Parts: sequence; structure tokens; C-alpha cells
Amino acid sequence: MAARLTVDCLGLSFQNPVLVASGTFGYGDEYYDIMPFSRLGGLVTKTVTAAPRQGNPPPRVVETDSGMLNSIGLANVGLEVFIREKLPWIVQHAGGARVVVNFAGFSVDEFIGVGAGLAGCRGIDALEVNLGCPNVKAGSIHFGADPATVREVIAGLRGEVGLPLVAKLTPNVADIAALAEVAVEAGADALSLINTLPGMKIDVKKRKPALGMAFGGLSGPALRPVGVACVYKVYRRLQEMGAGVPVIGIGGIATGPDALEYILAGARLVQVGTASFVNPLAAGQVVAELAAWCENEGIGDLSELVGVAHHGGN
Amino acid sequence: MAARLTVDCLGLSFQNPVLVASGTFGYGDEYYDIMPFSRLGGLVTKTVTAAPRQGNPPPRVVETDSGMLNSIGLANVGLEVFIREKLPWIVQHAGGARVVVNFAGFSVDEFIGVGAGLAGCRGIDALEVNLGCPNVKAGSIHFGADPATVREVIAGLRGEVGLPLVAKLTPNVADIAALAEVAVEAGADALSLINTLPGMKIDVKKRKPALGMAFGGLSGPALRPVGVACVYKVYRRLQEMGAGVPVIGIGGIATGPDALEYILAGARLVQVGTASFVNPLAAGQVVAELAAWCENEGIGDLSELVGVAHHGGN
Amino acid sequence: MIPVFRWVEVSDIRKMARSTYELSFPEPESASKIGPGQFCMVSPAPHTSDVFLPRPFSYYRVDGPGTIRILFRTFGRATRWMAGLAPGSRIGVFGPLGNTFTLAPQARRAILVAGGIGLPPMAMLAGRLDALDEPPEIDLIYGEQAGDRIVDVGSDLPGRVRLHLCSEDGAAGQKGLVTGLFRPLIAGCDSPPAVYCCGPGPMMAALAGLVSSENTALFEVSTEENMACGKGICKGCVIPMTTPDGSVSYRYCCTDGPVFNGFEVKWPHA
Amino acid sequence: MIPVFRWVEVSDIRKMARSTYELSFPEPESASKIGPGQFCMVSPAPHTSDVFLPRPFSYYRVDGPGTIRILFRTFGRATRWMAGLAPGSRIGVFGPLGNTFTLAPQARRAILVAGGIGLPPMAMLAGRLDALDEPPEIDLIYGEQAGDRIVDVGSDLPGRVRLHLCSEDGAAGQKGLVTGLFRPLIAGCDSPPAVYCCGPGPMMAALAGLVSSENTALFEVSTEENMACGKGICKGCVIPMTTPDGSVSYRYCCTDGPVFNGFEVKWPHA
Ligand SMILES: Cc1cc2nc3c(=O)[nH]c(=O)nc-3n(C[C@H](O)[C@H](O)[C@H](O)COP(=O)(O)OP(=O)(O)OC[C@H]3O[C@@H](n4cnc5c(N)ncnc54)[C@H](O)[C@@H]3O)c2cc1C
Ligand SMILES: Cc1cc2nc3c(=O)[nH]c(=O)nc-3n(C[C@H](O)[C@H](O)[C@H](O)COP(=O)(O)OP(=O)(O)OC[C@H]3O[C@@H](n4cnc5c(N)ncnc54)[C@H](O)[C@@H]3O)c2cc1C
Ligand SMILES: Cc1cc2nc3c(=O)[nH]c(=O)nc-3n(C[C@H](O)[C@H](O)[C@H](O)COP(=O)(O)O)c2cc1C
Ligand SMILES: Cc1cc2nc3c(=O)[nH]c(=O)nc-3n(C[C@H](O)[C@H](O)[C@H](O)COP(=O)(O)O)c2cc1C
Ligand code: FES
Ligand code: FES
Repeated sequence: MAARLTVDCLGLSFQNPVLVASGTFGYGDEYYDIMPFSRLGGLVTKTVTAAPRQGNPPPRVVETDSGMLNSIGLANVGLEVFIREKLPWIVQHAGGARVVVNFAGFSVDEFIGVGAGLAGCRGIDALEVNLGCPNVKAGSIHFGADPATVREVIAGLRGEVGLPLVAKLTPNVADIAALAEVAVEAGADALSLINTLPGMKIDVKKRKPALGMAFGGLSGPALRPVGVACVYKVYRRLQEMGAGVPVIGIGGIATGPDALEYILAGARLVQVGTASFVNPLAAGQVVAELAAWCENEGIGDLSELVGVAHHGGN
Repeated sequence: MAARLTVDCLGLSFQNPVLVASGTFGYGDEYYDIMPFSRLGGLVTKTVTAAPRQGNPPPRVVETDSGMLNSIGLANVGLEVFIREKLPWIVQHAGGARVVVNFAGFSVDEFIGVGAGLAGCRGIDALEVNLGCPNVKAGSIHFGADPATVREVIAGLRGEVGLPLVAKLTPNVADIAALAEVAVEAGADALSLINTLPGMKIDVKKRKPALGMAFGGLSGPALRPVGVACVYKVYRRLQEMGAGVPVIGIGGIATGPDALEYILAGARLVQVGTASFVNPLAAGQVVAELAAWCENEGIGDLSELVGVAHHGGN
Repeated sequence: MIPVFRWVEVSDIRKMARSTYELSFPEPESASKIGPGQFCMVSPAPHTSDVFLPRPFSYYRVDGPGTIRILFRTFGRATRWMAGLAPGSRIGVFGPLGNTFTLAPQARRAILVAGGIGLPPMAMLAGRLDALDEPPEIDLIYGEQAGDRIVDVGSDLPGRVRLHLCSEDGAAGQKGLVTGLFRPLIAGCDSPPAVYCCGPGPMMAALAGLVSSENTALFEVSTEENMACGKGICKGCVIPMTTPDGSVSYRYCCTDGPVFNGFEVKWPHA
Repeated sequence: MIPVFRWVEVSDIRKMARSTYELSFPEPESASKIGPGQFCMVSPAPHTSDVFLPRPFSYYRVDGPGTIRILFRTFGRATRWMAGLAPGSRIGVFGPLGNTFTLAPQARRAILVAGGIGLPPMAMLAGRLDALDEPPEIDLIYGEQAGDRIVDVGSDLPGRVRLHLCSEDGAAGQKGLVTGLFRPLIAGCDSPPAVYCCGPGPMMAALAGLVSSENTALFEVSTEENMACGKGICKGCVIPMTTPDGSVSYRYCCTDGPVFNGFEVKWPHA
């Protein structure tokens, strides 16, 4: 008997738990002929900001051990063009997949403005708030690492936006569970964990940073242990709080077992990011491997596995 | 002409900049016949605590992508046995290498007590204060992630201990430069960056965490971009403060070019950790590769390269 | 045509010059539709290497029924891994990607300038230009730093293509830089030729200094930037372009390029 | 003897049973000094695999002048990588590590129990016991879950060793568990035999339930735990031991073991 992969989350039904992560699948059209996102649980779009952005000087990407660094600088077409030119195509081609629009601002007001602008658009299933872009700062720490800012952004959006709100957090904090608590109290309907971790590579030949902006965000399998730990911690805290808020697991997922690590740690949904660059078919393969694994292990409903690692471990 | 690898640091002369990291070279005797630490810049001992410790339940180590997780739980022989049985052997066999003793406590008082106990011992060149063991907590965040605690520990030790004091910081904070600043203001003579990052692996077959304690510390090449970024950030902050305090780079160093990344980012010394498990000769090879690289590039004195990446990059 | 990602088995690998290898693999469907200038992303099969990201390589030759050849030089982790491949090794190939050189310029003459491992797209372009109904006269200038790096490309080029070799150490061809060979060639043209170029940034920048809209009918270059996706998604591979008002304008090497109008590229971008 | 780390070339690799391979490599200096129960850490040469940590493998055979053979079964990343090795592949080998089984027990009979891939140290031990001046009578019980996993170890064992095979699916040897074969054997002993064992934790725990200081002269087991260093440094590989007062006491698999007094191990530790 084939396992049920359908997941209920955010008051929506996802045909499977595998989404593609923001910034790693564009607007869905680039890979569509190769890997239609309509087969997936959903598409999370590249972060959209109020104004179009050119992004940072090159080089913007570089390989590291089992990972990569990026300093894209939120290059995107801007809210207006996104709504006019990109969103309609996505909605039309979504099929059974959910459309999650990821966005950011450079101030609390901008966050709320962009969120409100998106809230009125047809076809968006949920909004993901990018609180963790390592290239945007608020004083000396990152914008999204400051609990007060996170509270303000989420509470402000909650007041303006009826759509399900997913807070995507940065792992670059001492206590991610505390940050998650703040986001949930402020009204987030789900938490996406994790965004990239600040990193740097030095080009030894040139004796300077390999990236044009020096710092970049680390992603890929190297990051997976950090992501799994964050999901596990936050899931536990949410259980303690009695909050039924779901967690979305992100970071270094390239195979079915990788996704299962997150699901067992407490994620209801997962997102595949960097792996799509290595193999554009990766997200579809994760779905297939999850299905095969469940069948093999006699799991009737994948959702049964969410958080199961908390009962065996400690 | 062979390059000069000698480095002056902490008022001491190191015969080369390559040390072996705490917990990854034991007390020097285990690998001595294979890789005598006397050829290295120095040996940093396994963390010593006041009482002997058995450590955590197994499994304690597991591989991850380009890295590993450990939850050893500071297993060690305890201060008394260390001083009586381990230290004399180390001092006797050090040759030209510097002896750095790493220690920790489970309270501010214990830190100071152990530091004071070590301060009276013959043959110790410097003390490294382990502020970042991810398996020891202070409330909900890690002991060493709290600036007030770091200040108390370092200032307290400073009052008791004449030896050079190296503060080894955890990267699991929102702003490592701020933490570094606190440690320097409190009297640290150098900063070791970085300790491991909290991580987790789930054993998918068993549906529970792969480690007995669930969480572990991530080390190895996967971590290198995080370590290099921390060293770069802290070096820059120290320059801005006008503090001449040196930085010791740690995290994922396995080759000469890996070490150069840290040196170019601002490290005066480096430590090789996990790489010794993969190849016990690794630390010696890093020294040889640094020498060869300098000769190839016409560098007369390796120290010239410290922080050079700050002038090319930004 | 729509790019395809597939796992293929290496059919052949051979050393062509110092640090330089030719790698062949099957590409059943698309081979005949690949244009000069296009590239593919090559990634290792899982667990066979510690290379993580795929790397871009220009197509070098497209043989008969669907064999592709690329030519590469060892620099770092990925190309060293590739040099160790053997017939039968599995690799991932994603392609064809990117745009192509303009094939039918209104020019009676074409000068192709290849610097180092910039050779592959220039060699393929020479063949395609020569196969046009009304082919231009074709000169291919090809230079290397060291003579022992020169690949014997001549035997594979159409007979009409004039090959001019140079090396900085003088060990093969004329001693000197490609720009040294280029100057007399362009000076000797009756009408403005089409100029195509692929090579290291500083070389292309130097060449850009020798051409103008007066002496050249067309100036196209193939650019390079670090890539992750190869498909316009990661937004990683920007090439700065000149703008009338001097502001920064980026285009993407993988989808807007790799071939750009050389007059529009901001030199040196590397 | 002092362990050595060196890069060696695989001399041979062959499949011995389902998922089970024998890997041979040269070990010029130390081969003859290796004791039964000792192990080596095997790591990939840089850039040839995505395996990171080395993995422990018991020595299986030490041939004539310095060839080592290990026997391994594929489970995860490292053993799958090893299964793809070919003669000439470079691997890192660090050994010999760990302690050895006690070779001269005051027992006239020795019963060796191997479960699954626990076979290698038992096979080597059988040979060493047989080569003693006054060898005991030797029985080797060897069981697998599935018959198609049984390695043909018999042809390589000294003629005097009695081999008893079993498999849970009954496809080879007697149908059942090693404990099923062990019971009658120990019951039939005139004097307490030396019992040696290597296999999965639950199997060893079950065996531990059948032996006592009355019916057994010696009970030694080879344990397993995740390792990083293999040399007592990382403090990773602890095996919990029983203590009189019931408190936890850890010993290190890599340096205190892998061979322990089976009466002292806290079962099941896995
Ligand atoms: C569109 C496109 C087409 C390409 N076509 C080819 C081709 O046909 N054949 C080919 O050999 N290469 C080609 N390249 C370059 C090739 O992608 C790189 O050489 C490769 O990514 C290097 O990977 P690596 O891991 O070996 O080196 P890395 O570790 O990524 O780099 C090692 C060092 O070498 C330097 N480096 C890398 N590539 C080059 C280079 N090409 N020239 C000078 N220095 C370099 C880097 O800056 C770095 O310092 C192409 C690149 C692009 C963007
Ligand atoms: C002292 C010692 C000697 C050993 N000798 C041998 C030997 O001679 N031959 C041999 O094949 N192996 C031997 N092993 C076990 C061997 O080290 C492991 O099989 C190997 O580390 C697995 O690595 P992997 O990357 O393939 O699997 P991993 O990815 O590390 O593990 C994959 C999964 O398989 C499970 N697993 C791993 N090993 C085993 C096992 N042995 N039995 C059951 N499940 C397992 C793990 O729990 C995990 O769930 C020995 C281990 C020790 C400690
Ligand atoms: C090139 C690149 C661009 C990214 N852009 C965004 C972005 O615009 N918004 C965002 O929230 N996350 C962005 N991310 C982060 C990913 O969505 C994801 O959180 C992170 O990469 C970890 O997952 P992975 O290891 O599977 O890639 C980007 C990641 C990469 C590699
Ligand atoms: C098995 C293991 C044990 C460690 N024990 C200690 C320790 O006792 N004290 C300490 O300060 N750091 C300890 N560390 C951290 C290392 O010293 C080092 O900071 C970290 O591993 C990063 O460096 P690497 O990537 O080169 O290993 C340990 C690391 C490992 C892998
Ligand atoms: S390589 Fe990803 S956008 Fe060009
Ligand atoms: S494997 Fe490191 S102590 Fe045993």
C-alpha cells in the first residue's frame, strides 16, 4: 500500500511535504520544463522586496566543503513587477502545489508594507517572512537576530495580513527557541528553520575574500546538523508552550533520508534548497524517496513520523 | 630561501603557527610516536575540570557531511591527576612546542579555581579558557554565550592568574565580535575562535538522535567558513578598538591553504582539530605545506600575511 | 532548446596538453542543436568525490550522433576530480545552457581570439562559421602562457580556418600575447571584421582596447563568473555592464550570456 | 607495536557474499605482529569520496610477507564507498590498533562465536589458537541472518577447526541462531571452555546469558562503538561496564578494547 504523503499545515492541504526553498528555485519557471514544481508540496519564491534590487558585486557564490556561500544581496524584480509579471505565471502553473511568497524589508515598516501589498493578491497560499538574510543588518547584529524587531515585524504583519504567516528565522543567535517563542507569540502561524549561517571563504591565491562582499550565507549539507538541531529545539519548546504551531525544516536536504531527519526532529514540511543547483531533479527525488521509504517501513501516513525522534532520544 | 614560520604571540615565540586543538590530541602522548607535537607550534590539552569526568552516554561521535558531531561531555582525568600524571610528561616532551592547558568549570568559581590551580604549575606556557563547550548550559543559553558570564570568568581569572590567558569563544551567538570585545576588556590576552557549533543528526533507521545526548558539537571542514568569518569579524573589531590582542583560528583546518585562510583573515596562530582523526599526521603536514607555500610565493616571514585579506576585500 | 539534466557515463578521457584534458560523454538527444558558446554544468555522482557544486564547461565538439566533448584545464577541486575520471565514471550533466555567438554577421571576415582554456567555444565557433552557406574568411588566434599547454586544435579545424599560435614563453607558435597577433590581422582587413573572443579577463580587456565600432562589425566575448545553478535562479553569476549614466548594471552570465556584446561589458570585470 | 598511518594502494577487492567484500592491501612492516582482535582505521584519500571520518575494521587475515585482508559489509556511506574501490585505489590505513584476544587460556577447548560481519576477528583468532604449541580443540560457530550472506570461510581455516554454520532463513547451514548451536556445544564440554565472541550487540547479549564463570573458563567479546580517532584521544567510543555499586563506568573500545571480558560488559550496550 502506498503511503499517504499529504500533509495538513497552515489550514491547507499539501500534496506532499517537500517544498523548494526561497532563492533556490526562482519563480518556478526557470526549472519548470525540467522539474515542474506542480509535483511538489509547494514553491517558495525568491525574496521579494519593495523596490527592485540589483544585488551585491560579484563573486556572489563560491563552493565550500559540502556547501556553498552566497551573497546575492536579495537581487529581485521588486514587488510591482513580481505581482504583475511573475505571480500570475506561478499561480497558473501551480497545479496541486502551494504557492508561498517569501518577502523582506529593510525596516519594520517596509516589511509590513510589502506584506500588505502581497496580501491582496490572488493565488498566494501563504507568506514567508525572511527575517534571516545575513546580508541585511540592524545595528551590529542581524535584523532578524533581535527578538524585539522580530516581534514588531510579525505583530505588525499579523494586524495587516489575513494569509497564513510563516516566520523564517536565522540560526545565527544564541537561543533559537527563544526567538521562535517570540515569533509565535507575535502571531506567526508557522516557523521556517533555518536560513543560512554567516560564513566566509578566503581566496588564498588572491589573498582576499572569495566573495565580493566578503561575507556570505552558508547553505548545503554542511549546514544540515545545525538545521536539524534548531528544528528539534524549537519543536520541543513549542510542545512545552502547548503551541500547535508547525515547523518547516530547511538546510542541507538533498535526499529522502535527509528530509526524514527533519521530519523525525519535528518538521511538518521541509524545503529543498541548494540541492537543486547540484541536481535540478533533487526535490522530486526527495518526494519519491520518502514514498519508497514509507512503503518499505510500513508507514501508512508520513505525518505519523513528525517529531518521533523526541520519544526515542532526549 | 626558506620562509620564517616563527610567530611571536602572547609574549612567547612559537616555532610555527600550528597548534593542535583541545580534545583532538589528548595529552600529547597518544599520538607521540606517530606525530610528536614537539614539531608543532604547540599542544592545547583536552579540557581539564576540577573533578574527573566520565562524560556522556554513547554514542558520542558521528560523522556528518564534511564534519562530525561530538558529545563527549568533557570526559577527563580531573585537575589533580592531570597535574600529577599528565602535565609532567607533556612538559618533558614538549621540545620546542608551547604547552597550552585548556580548562573549564561549571560555575564562575570553578573556572577561577581550576585556573588558579593550574597557574602554579611549572611548564605551562598559557591557559586556554573553554567558554564554549556546547554541552554545558547556563539557563537556556550556553554558559559562554552570555557576555556577563564571560566577563566575570575572565576578569576573575585575570585577578588570580599571571599566565597568558586565552579565551576560547563559542560561535553560537548573534554577535561574536561583541563577545570578543567583552573578553578583551575583561583581560584576555588572546582569543581562540571557534569552538564547535551545536548540531544534531537523526539516525533515520532507529528514528532517534544518533548521539546519546541528542545534541553534539559540529567540527571539521563543514565548519570552516563559519570559523573564518568569526576570525575576520573579530580581527576587524579588535583593530577598530586599537587592541593588539591576537586571534587564534580554529575550525576545519586540514591543509596548508585552510590554515592560510585563517591567517589571511587575521589569525596569528591556528589550531588543527578534527583533521588529526582523519590523518594523525595532518598537523605536521599543515606546517610543511605552509612552508612550501611561502617559499613558492616568495614570502619571507609568514607573519606578514596576518590579516592581509582585510586590505584586498572589505 | 530545453536543457536536460542526466547522469551519463564518461566515454573517453585523454590528456591533450599539460594540465589539459578532453572529456567525452554521450548526449543522445540534444547534441545537434547545441550552439557555439553554450555550456553545460558538470557535477559528480553522489559519494564519488568531495566536489559539491557543479561547474560550467563550454562545449568543445559535438560529434556525429550525439557525443559531446569538452576540454578542461585543472585549477582547483572540481577540475582535479575531473582529471581523475575514467571511461565508465558517472557524471551529472546539465545542458545545453546559455546563449550562443551570433552566427551570421554581416562581415566577410571573422577573427576569433582564444586565450588559454578559452579555446573550446572558439574552436566550435570556427567550425560553425565555416559551415555557413556563405562562410566568412576565418582567422583563429590561439595563445597560451606556456607552449606545452597548447592543444593541437589544428587537426580538427576545417581546412579553410587559418590558425595563428602564440605562447608567452615562445615554446610554441610566435612568442608573445594574442594581442600581438591580433593587431596586424585587424589592421590588414579591408572591411570591419567580426571579432569573437574567449579567454582570461585581463586578455579580453586588452583586446577590448584594440577594437571599436569603426574597425569592427561585431565584437562578442564569452564571459566567466562563479556559478551555482547555471539557469538564472541563484542570481550568482553577474557580469557588470557599462551604462550611459555610469551606474552599475548587472547581467547574468548563465542566461543573458555567457556571450555578450564586448562593447557593453565593463572591463575588467574579473 | 606502534601503529602507523600510511597511504596504501588497494591490491585486491572481491565480493565474498551478498553485500560482503574482501579488501587486500600491503602492510609491509607490521603484518606479522598483528594480533587477533586488533583493528585498523580506513580513510579515503583526499577528494576521492565524501566520506569524512575513518572507519574501524578488524583484521581478517595477515598473509605471508605483509598483505592484510579485511572483510566488510556495506551499511552506510563509508562501506558503500569501500565497495566501489578497485585495485590501485589509494586508501589511508592507521593500525594496528586496540588489544587482542587472550591467546593461551588454560582451557582445552575453545568455542568461537561469530555473528554476521563479526566473523573476521573470530576467523583470525581460530588460526592463531590453532598455531599454538598446545592448541585447544576449536569450534567456530558462524551465523548470518540470510544464507546468501555466509562467507566461505571454511576453505581458509586450519583443518582442525570445526566450523558450524547457521542462518536464520535456513538457506545455508542449520536454520536458526548461533545461540541454538552454542547450547549443545557448551553442554557437551568436559571442562569449561574458553568462549570468544564477536557479533551484533543483541546476539552477544544473548550469548552472555548462556555463559557463567562456572561453565566457562574465559568469556571474551569484541565490542563496537562509533569511533573518530581509534587511539584513545577523542573519548568517543565508550563501552559501559558493570560495576559492583551499579554506577556507570565507561571504558574505551579503541584502547581498552575492542576485546573485553564479556562478564564485565553491561549488556545490551547498543
Ligand atoms: C560559461 C563558462 C564556460 C567555461 N568553460 C570552460 C571550459 O570549456 N574549459 C575549462 O577548463 N574551464 C571552463 N570554464 C571555467 C571552469 O568552470 C573553471 O575552471 C572551474 O569552475 C574551476 O573549478 P575548480 O574547482 O577546478 O577550481 P576552483 O577551486 O573553483 O578555483 C580554483 C582557483 O582557480 C581559479 N580559476 C578557476 N577557474 C579559472 C580559470 N578558468 N582561469 C583562471 N583561473 C581560474 C579560481 O579563481 C580559484 O582561485 C568555464 C566557465 C564558465 C563560466
Ligand atoms: C573494532 C571494530 C571492528 C570492526 N570490524 C569490522 C569488520 O571487520 N568488518 C565490518 O564490516 N565492519 C566492522 N566494524 C563495523 C564498521 O566499522 C562499520 O560497519 C562501519 O563503520 C559502517 O560505516 P558506514 O559509513 O558504512 O555506515 P554508517 O553510515 O556509519 O552506519 C549506517 C547504519 O548502519 C548501522 N551500522 C553500522 N555498522 C553496523 C554494523 N556493523 N552492524 C549493524 N549495523 C551497523 C549504523 O548504526 C547506521 O544506522 C567494526 C567496528 C569496530 C568498532
Ligand atoms: C543562492 C541562494 C539564494 C537564497 N536566497 C534566499 C532568499 O532570497 N530568501 C530566503 O529567505 N532564503 C534564501 N536562501 C536560503 C534558502 O532558502 C535556505 O534557507 C538555505 O539555503 C538553507 O537550505 P539549503 O541548505 O537546502 O540550501 C538562499 C539560498 C541560496 C543558496
Ligand atoms: C572529539 C572532540 C573533542 C573536543 N574536546 C574539546 C575540549 O575538551 N575542549 C575544547 O575547548 N574544545 C574541544 N573540542 C573543540 C576543538 O578544540 C575545536 O575547537 C573544534 O573541533 C573546531 O576545530 P576542528 O574543526 O579543527 O575540529 C573538541 C572537538 C572534538 C571534535
Ligand atoms: S549561475 Fe545561477 S543565476 Fe547564473
Ligand atoms: S575512537 Fe577516539 S577514543 Fe576511541
